[in-house]
Amino acid sequence: MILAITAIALLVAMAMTLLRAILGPSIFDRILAANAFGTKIVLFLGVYGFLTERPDFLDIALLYALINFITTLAILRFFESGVLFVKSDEESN
Amino acid sequence: MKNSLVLSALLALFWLLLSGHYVVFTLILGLVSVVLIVWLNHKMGISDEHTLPVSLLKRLPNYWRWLFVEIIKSNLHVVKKIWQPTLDIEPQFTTVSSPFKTNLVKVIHANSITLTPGTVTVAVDDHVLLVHALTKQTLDSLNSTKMNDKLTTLEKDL
Amino acid sequence: MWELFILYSSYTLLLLGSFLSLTFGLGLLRFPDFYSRTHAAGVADTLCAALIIFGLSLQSGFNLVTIKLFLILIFLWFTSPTSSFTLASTAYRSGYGIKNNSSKRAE
Amino acid sequence: MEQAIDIILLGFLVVVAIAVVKQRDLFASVILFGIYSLLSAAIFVSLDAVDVAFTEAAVGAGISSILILSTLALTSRNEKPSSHSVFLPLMVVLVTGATLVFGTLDMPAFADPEAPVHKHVAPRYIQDSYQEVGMPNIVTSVLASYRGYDTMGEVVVIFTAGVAVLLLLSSVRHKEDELSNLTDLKHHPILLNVAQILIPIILLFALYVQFHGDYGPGGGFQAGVIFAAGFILYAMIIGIDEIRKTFTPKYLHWLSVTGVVLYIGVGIVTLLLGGEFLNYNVLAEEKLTGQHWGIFLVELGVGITVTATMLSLFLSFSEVRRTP
Repeated sequence: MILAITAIALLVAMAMTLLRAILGPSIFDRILAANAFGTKIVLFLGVYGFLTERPDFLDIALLYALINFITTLAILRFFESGVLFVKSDEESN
Repeated sequence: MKNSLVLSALLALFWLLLSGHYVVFTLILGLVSVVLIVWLNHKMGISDEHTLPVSLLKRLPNYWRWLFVEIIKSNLHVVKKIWQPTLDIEPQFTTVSSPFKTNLVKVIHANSITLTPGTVTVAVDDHVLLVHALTKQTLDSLNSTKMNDKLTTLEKDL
Repeated sequence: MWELFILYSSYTLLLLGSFLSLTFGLGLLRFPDFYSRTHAAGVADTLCAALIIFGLSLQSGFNLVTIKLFLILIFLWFTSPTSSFTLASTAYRSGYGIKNNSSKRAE
Repeated sequence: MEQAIDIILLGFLVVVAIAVVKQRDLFASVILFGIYSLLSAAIFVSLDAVDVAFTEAAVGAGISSILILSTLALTSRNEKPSSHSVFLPLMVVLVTGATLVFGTLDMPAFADPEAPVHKHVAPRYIQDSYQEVGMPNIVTSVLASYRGYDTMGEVVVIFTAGVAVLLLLSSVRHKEDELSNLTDLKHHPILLNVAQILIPIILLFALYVQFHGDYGPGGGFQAGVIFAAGFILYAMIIGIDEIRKTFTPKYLHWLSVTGVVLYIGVGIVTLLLGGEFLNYNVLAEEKLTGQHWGIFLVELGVGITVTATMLSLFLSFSEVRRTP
């Protein structure tokens, strides 16, 4: 029961994060939201594993915890090289 | 050499904790894997003795205990700010001195600041960190010398 | 008696964690600018994750599952400040959201 | 409860999909697409397809966004507004969709135990695979043993796709001095230090996934992607030139051929030993030992090919400069 409540709370938080990712307004807000969504999924997978009494799903959560930040680094790298940010649009102020 | 030994020990421990299947074949595979990674690590120069010195490993648990309490405190502060009916925050940039000699301690400093909600490290310079703070109070906690003291103990004879 | 205590502690931790995850969502929507929102994300990455993972590990007893849960938490606490920093510094270098001072970079 | 979670997650998926389509800024689309992949992994978990979820997690978190970003760096950031009318494409989509929905009317209900798919080979896999193959994880038995042909095809597809992309990119490659060395991030002390600690852990985790496919979710495909992600992290932070010292393009191509050859080689050995192609029973005296070795070697081949292909894709993308 409590596990179910936790799962639902995480789902609601995911929905809010999703809203932020869609609303933006800047690209950084979207990346922040996507990153936070990753954390939420990690926790959700853990809770879901316990909810269905199969905690062996933890490997997937562990994988996300380990490599979810690689994409953020890739974004920084492309930023440094100036390829993706040359065309600044609505968020340039 | 010493670095490789420490790394092998840590990786072997990691493998044993992950695996959960202690039969000869998997254990041999684990041994082969650890050797392969340590060899790659040596060949490609991924980590060296400055990455995670043993003397630091011994002191870290103490620091983490302190940091955990700080994280709880600052979390309560930010949570209060989020639920307040009127939004009462003064977001601003500020600088914090980071007078540490080793890169690693500087990294721990920057990441500790980010880990305590209410403050996020934005840029790292030689001896200065640029930090974004959410409120006046988090700003004050940044300027208190507590964290610097703790980190100085951490850095001693590194 | 002891088991009951463990169970209720686990429930308390999980409920607190759920509350914090909602708080994070609210903060993410409510805060006015990008840099403030990173602080809300900090709540989710640190204490919320810790509470939920502690709560789960109390339920599993002490075995490999618990250890994996703790590994998840350690890795999260390693990677999440790193990605927050990366993101904030990228935004800062691009001059995003720094209106009032002259340090704005035109890139 | 579980059904409710499925429906909520699927709802999220639809919302993200619409947002991706609506978004004109391709960079933002990539970010949203990352969320899409996180969600699909969660849905696969809730549908009990743990191995698929693992693949989705590895590919989504480690590789796909990076490869899409690399592609984006070669083109432009904003989508060109479409110049022709949307009427015809819309009609085509509507008609196709309607046909598909009409087709589903004849399908058995979701999770119906009487559905033909559950009556065909599935009972045999579930009931007999442990006696016949000896793996606790049925998915691995099916993937590497019962349907070894299919998996071999998949490995060859990955190999071929890698070769095709490399050929395409080589035609736009510029002169040596024009190569853009996308900046490495070595001068960020935080990133450097965290990466130095994490890279060995990620690589070891990949090997753990490679060698524990018998027991739980995992296997060559996932392990290969995670291994490559570890090296991509290395390339991004410590430097492309440094990684080239260990993994020259020639060496990588050689590696990805090795994986395919190892897979097919196992098949040829079983032929020579008097069995059918990829019938591992003949590899050892004991039937199950043979199966165990066969699956081990085949998965290893998959892992090697996937790692080498992913890594050489990333490296060759990084070499190409954006055409002005």
